[in-house]
Amino acid sequence: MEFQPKIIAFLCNWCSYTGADLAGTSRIKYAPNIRVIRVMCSGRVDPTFVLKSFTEGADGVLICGCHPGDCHYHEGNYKCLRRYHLLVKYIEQMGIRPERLRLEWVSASEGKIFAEIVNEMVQTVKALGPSEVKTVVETLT
Amino acid sequence: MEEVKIGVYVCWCGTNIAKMVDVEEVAKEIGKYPNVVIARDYKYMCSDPGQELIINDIKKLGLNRVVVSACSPRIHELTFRKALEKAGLNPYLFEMANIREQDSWVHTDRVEATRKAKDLVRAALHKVLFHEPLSERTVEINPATLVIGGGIAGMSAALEIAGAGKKVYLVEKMESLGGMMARLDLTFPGLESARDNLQLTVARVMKDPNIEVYTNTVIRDIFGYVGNFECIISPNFKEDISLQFGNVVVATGLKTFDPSVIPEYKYGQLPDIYTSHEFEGMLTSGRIVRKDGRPPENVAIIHCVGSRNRNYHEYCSRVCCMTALKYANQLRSALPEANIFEIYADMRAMGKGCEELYSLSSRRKIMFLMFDQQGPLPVIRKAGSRDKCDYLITLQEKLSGQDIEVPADMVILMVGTEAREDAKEVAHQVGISMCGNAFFIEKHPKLDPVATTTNGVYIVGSCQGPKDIPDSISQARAAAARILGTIAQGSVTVEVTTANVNEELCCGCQTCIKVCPYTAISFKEEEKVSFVNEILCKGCGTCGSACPTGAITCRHFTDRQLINQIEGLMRMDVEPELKEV
Amino acid sequence: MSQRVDQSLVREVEKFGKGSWNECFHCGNCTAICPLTEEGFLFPRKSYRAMQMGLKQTLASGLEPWLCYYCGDCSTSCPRDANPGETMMILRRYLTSVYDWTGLSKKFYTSHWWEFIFVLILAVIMVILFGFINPNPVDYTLTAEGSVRINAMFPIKWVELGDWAMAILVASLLISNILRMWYKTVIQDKSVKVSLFSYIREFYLLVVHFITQKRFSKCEDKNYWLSHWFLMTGYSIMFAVIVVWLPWFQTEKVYLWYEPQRLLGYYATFGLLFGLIVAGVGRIRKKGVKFRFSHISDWLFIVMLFLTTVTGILVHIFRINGMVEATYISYIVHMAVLVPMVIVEVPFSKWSHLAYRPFAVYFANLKKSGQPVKASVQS
Amino acid sequence: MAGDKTTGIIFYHPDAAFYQSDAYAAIRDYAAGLPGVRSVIDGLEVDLSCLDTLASVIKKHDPARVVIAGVMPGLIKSAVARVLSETGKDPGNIRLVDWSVLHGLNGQWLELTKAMLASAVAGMMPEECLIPSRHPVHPDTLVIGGGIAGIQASLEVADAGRNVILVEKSGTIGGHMAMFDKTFPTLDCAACILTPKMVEVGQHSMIDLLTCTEVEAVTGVPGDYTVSLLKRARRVNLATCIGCGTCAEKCPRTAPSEFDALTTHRKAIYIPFPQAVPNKYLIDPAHCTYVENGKCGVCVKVCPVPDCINLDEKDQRTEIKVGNIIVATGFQVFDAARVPQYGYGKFPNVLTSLEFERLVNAAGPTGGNITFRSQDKKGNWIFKGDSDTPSRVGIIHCVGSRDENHHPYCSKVCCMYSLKLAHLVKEKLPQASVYEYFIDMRAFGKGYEEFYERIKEEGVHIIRGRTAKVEERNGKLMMRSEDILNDRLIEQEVDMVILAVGLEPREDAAALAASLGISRSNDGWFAETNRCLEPSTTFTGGISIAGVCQGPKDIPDTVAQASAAAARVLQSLVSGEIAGSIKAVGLQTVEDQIKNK
Repeated sequence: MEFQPKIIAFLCNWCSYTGADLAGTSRIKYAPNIRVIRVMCSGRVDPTFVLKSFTEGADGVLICGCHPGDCHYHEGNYKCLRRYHLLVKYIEQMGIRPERLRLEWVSASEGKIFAEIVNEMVQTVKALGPSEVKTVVETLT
Repeated sequence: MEEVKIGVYVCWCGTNIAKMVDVEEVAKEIGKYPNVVIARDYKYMCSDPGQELIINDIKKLGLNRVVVSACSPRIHELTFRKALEKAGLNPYLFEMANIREQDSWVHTDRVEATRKAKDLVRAALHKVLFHEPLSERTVEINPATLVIGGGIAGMSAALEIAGAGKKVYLVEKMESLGGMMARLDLTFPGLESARDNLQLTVARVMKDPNIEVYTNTVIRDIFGYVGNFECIISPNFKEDISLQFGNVVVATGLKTFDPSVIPEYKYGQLPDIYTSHEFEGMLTSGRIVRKDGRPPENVAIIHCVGSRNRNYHEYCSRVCCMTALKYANQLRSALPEANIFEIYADMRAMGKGCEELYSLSSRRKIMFLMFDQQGPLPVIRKAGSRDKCDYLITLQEKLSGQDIEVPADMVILMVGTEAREDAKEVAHQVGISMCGNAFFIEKHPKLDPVATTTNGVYIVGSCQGPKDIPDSISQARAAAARILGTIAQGSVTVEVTTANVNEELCCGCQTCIKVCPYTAISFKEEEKVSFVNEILCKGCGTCGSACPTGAITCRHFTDRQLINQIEGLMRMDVEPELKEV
Repeated sequence: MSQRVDQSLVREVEKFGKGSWNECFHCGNCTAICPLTEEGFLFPRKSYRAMQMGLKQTLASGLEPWLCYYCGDCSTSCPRDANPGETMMILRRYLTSVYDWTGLSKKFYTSHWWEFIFVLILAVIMVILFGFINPNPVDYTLTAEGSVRINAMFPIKWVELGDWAMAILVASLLISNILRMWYKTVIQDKSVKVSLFSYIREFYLLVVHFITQKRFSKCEDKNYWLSHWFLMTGYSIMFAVIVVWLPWFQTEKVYLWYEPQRLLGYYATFGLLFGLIVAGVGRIRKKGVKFRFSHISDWLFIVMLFLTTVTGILVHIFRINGMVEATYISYIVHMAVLVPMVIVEVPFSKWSHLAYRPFAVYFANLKKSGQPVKASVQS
Repeated sequence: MAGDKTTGIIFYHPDAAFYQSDAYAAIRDYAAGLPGVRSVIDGLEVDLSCLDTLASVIKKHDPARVVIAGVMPGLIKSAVARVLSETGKDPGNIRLVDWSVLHGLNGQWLELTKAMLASAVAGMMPEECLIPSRHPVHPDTLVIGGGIAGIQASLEVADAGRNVILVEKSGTIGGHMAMFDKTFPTLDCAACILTPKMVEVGQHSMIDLLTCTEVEAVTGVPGDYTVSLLKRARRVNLATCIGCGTCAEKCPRTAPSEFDALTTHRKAIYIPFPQAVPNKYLIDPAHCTYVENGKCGVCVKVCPVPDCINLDEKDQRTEIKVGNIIVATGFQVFDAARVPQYGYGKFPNVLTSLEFERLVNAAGPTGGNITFRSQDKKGNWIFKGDSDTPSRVGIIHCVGSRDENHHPYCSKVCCMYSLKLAHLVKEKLPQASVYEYFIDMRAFGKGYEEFYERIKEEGVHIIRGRTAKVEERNGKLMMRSEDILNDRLIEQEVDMVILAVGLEPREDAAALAASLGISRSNDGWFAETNRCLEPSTTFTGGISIAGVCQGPKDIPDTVAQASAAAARVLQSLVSGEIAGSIKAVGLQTVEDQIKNK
């Protein structure tokens, strides 16, 4: 059977979650490997959430926020962007492929784009195979 | 310590969910988890009997947590919270799993969709374990209102509120009130005098003791929250004044499309090509003449300039068709012998009395020619000396299927409308969002067309999307109704999912203060800890993820809740730990 | 090559009848409801459109108005009361004038006075010819059967000569107009090339359509077809026997009822009367859309044809009953109505459709069978 | 001062016969006698010679102001403006008086027309002179009609803490919107967004919901109306009914279900639809055996609640006092059988759009399966879930709308809902072909044009050309249309035809208008006072109109208008004072107003 990755997505309530809902109301189909967690703002995505997701065995983590300048809370998405850059470096050092973590801007009207992003990411993660986290944990312990 | 008792409800939504997700199986599987006292599936959870089901279970089974797995929480979270409240349970001891918009509607494999639904419900189960009762707080409403924009929408909103004896601050960027309507000669479809109707409205605004008008004024900054806003304005660009108010009406309107970017129409290159707004000026002055002073013998009106075309704007500007019919009639009267050509795509004469005006225009010998607004567009060129006209417009006429040439001495371009350049700035000041076309987004496209996701901020008129005068006025009054309602109530409930600081854990690093976009966090010098002003806090949670010691809790989205939610998503075989409240 | 739109054409066509030129918003209902319209010859909407836009060339090269028999379904179901059926009628008048090189057709259609005066002059000429210049005195002697010796009063030779002269005049006018029609609609249409063989092969259709009018029978209401067919056949037979076979038809001898002359005469008279009464009563009552907007030229045709028929019947009755003076006068009146009618109506006015219609069907079939010369750009 | 400016008056009326009428004579005499009036021109025609005549009159009398009065006087305003500017006058001095807004105000028409003329001659807007008196206001508000407009208006007023009496003729609120499957262009399901609002109305402490109730008569003055209501017997006790449905299960009689657009059957004791508010049963007296002949009463026997069903309950009349009235009575759909060429009623698979909304609805008769109509045992044509599905569906726009034979006006929503229906067919039956025949595609609102483009991309065949007729040929339906843009004649064989029927004023609109004393436009919709500035007020004080009963509109516009009507109510309630009727302002008062200015 083909490898079916599990990807956790953190979506901000105002743009990206609404965008994902729009994909639904527009019946745009995408891969079922994504599991969404709603947060009020991408700025709420604590690095520990991302790391927790990986240690729990997620094969990928997607964070979506409003486009730069469109944040409902003015600049939460910029905060998120900074953390993202650090996180990418961090997980790489831990031995997790950086492609497994992705940050995207999805507005409330971009249901189609959201679906495309999910499909793309699922493809990428499928190509990478199951998460390296198990080996990482084994090496560490 | 009370035992946690969870009720799980999986909705069919008719066939919307049930078609792609085996809801019965989901309910069955989730029912196996400890603490889940009851797991049901039902056709329409949002319906009265559906809600009744929850209420009865809470009462009979003593549930103290509820998970509903149905549509997006953006649609029905409030509905179910209210149901909990009715059953005497705190409404925040509730979580929704979105298995419609983000599951059944977007997947095609029933097995995978069902698996996903189980994961999502399990995650909700894990999260709701840690939910805490939260209580809503109310804020006093300042009875004054700020209206941004002195066009017909802004003035109508102001008049409606002031008519109830409440204070209104009306701020207009330009020197005088009136906005777009001030440029119009007549209105459609009744061909009434726009000027008289506008002057009447302006006079009423100016006379109303409850309206304070600030023209030539820009808003420097707005802060505060519903019921208690404050802004800094600088009238005539002089000294700054501060105003306090409880609600904001945004009525900033729109601007017209610049046709010079369409090469086919040669606007700005040939002299007698006018935009619809320039033509209104001719109508007002009574002089419909070419640049050289001669009245035109052939006038062509081109529709959909910048609208309904992917190269410019995909949307329809809604008012141009009727305006063009109005022009055709005015031209017919002023120039009884002239040839009038109306070059249109679809005749959108859909308001009350509009189709009748279209039919009347036909009878008045106006030639209607149909073109494809998605291109190739008609091409305007200079006519030769033997052509007996100034310009020739070549186009493929769709109703006859022929390539034709239209003589013209004057061309009127029915320019579309677009969002103003400063829309983004306004959106930021008041904290509302914009759609792809830069129009402001309403709270709900159908049932709440004037409210926004920011409490106390309303959008009315064309800044929300192109619309005609009566529709703008309706919206303006709709916002007024909402505002009068809150003023009449005297208070409004505010955000409960705010952040708060555990002073024992706070190390006083002040990182949270730097990241807060609302300056809601301040530093208590004496205790050396941070403090959150919960009225200003909008609950974004940025401070929570920045706090190095975990001193900040973001209510309803706590670290513990979210981490548990992650675990719930991933640990499909592990049963949730038994927790105590 | 793009054509120039022209609002003046509407004003021009308006002179041929009161239409509602701009009501149409082009929903296409009329074309879709028409039982006669077909691929390649879509009408009435497209003809309406060409007229509205002032596309003279398109209009002149179109055969569509002739393919319409005016059942009126398009007008009754038109959502804008734009009367496409009546518009086709008016366009037929307009096209008649377009084909007519003398310009008289246009004069007759656009000015009643022109038509009346022309008819009157011809009538007076006929009265003078038969009543005053006629060298033969009134002959009171009756034939053996007791009927009036009509050929003695009006020498059949001269009358026949006159008939032939009139027929040749009228026919040459009509034929030259049909040739012009052919040139405008077939030759000038560069999109299709018609082979000589087609001309021969399709010719029988011309005859079939002339005789049967079978296209008309496709219209929803078959009664109109029937009465029109009677009218047409009656007219044609009468025309043939009094112009071509006059010496055979009009003799001193009164034929017995079963003899062909008598039978043909009676059939033609019946056909004419039946058709005329249906048309006349319909027009007076304005029953149905097709009769709602009768043009004065329609009335003139009906009245003159009716008078011709009635006077013809009178001549017949008076003659067989030996009423000499009555025969004499009624014959002159008959001629004074018949001749102007033929000269005005056949080449220039309403009657000409008897020729244009079958030719239009013929030409249309030619075009259909022809080789398309690279279809015009059409997305 | 009004009198020192000279005025010329031009009358304009599209019907030349009007100039011969007594009414015109009265208006003309009055106008000629107004202060400052120097010249009166009747019936200006727009042609060159008339413009010359006008120029000479203007040169001769040199009026400082020109008033154009009549029906749609704006039509000739540009001609007058041209003459004024060519004779060196200021075209800004033209005033328009359009008395067609007074259409339907039979008694007061002449007085108000004179008042409008007098104010225009004085250089004022009618609104500046027709100032209604102020009255104290009763705190309760009556909302007539429980569709989305009535619901929104009621909630708006009730949420402000004011008492609302919501009167609905049928057994439940929800109106037409509750019957729809999805709403354009976002395609969210109508029930999903409407039912919460319905529930809110049902539970609101400030809303007194009266279903099965009609307004019979209204008396009183603005701010203090006495309304007599006719409460039709529901025969089921609203307070005690638990909605268990045992009665309906056992009821022996069936009747076509109004909620399912008569495409299925319900019992004579029924709940209109599962999410009805109030969610209680009611008895349809037209189909109840007991009501007919006193025999039966099965429902009473099986009802588990004592005394809940009272089959002998009689209609009742009550009177209530209110200060404001919001009329939100909505519309009825055009009867498709009036267009015989489409064969509705003759061919079972020619449906109206409303029937199709029910058919495609997941909660509808077939559970959302698009199936053919089939005959039940009694021979009635109904929808059943297990019938065959169509593979080709045709949709015809503008049925009954934009048609001089029926309604000349455009129903505004049909284009968009037809596109939506096309999408729903595609969604449920991806293999099916959909053919949509339109005249002009009116996709006007926010996101509508984008929706249209999307439907085109989904592969729906969208054809410009009105279908002329639907015929049956070899057991299939055949639609005949001209494909205008492709120069073809189409005879399209389909399995199902959907008629996009237009909206029309309700049958009882005239009677209601009469009892409320409000006027109707000539197309039958309730009339507003000023087409430009006042979309929801009437000439009668304290009575507002909202939603489609004022003219066809979509849901967002209806909601906005309903809130707007509520704004006017709240304004009076908050300030404690209400404006009286404009139509009651006497001519004398207007003349005094002008003198005082």
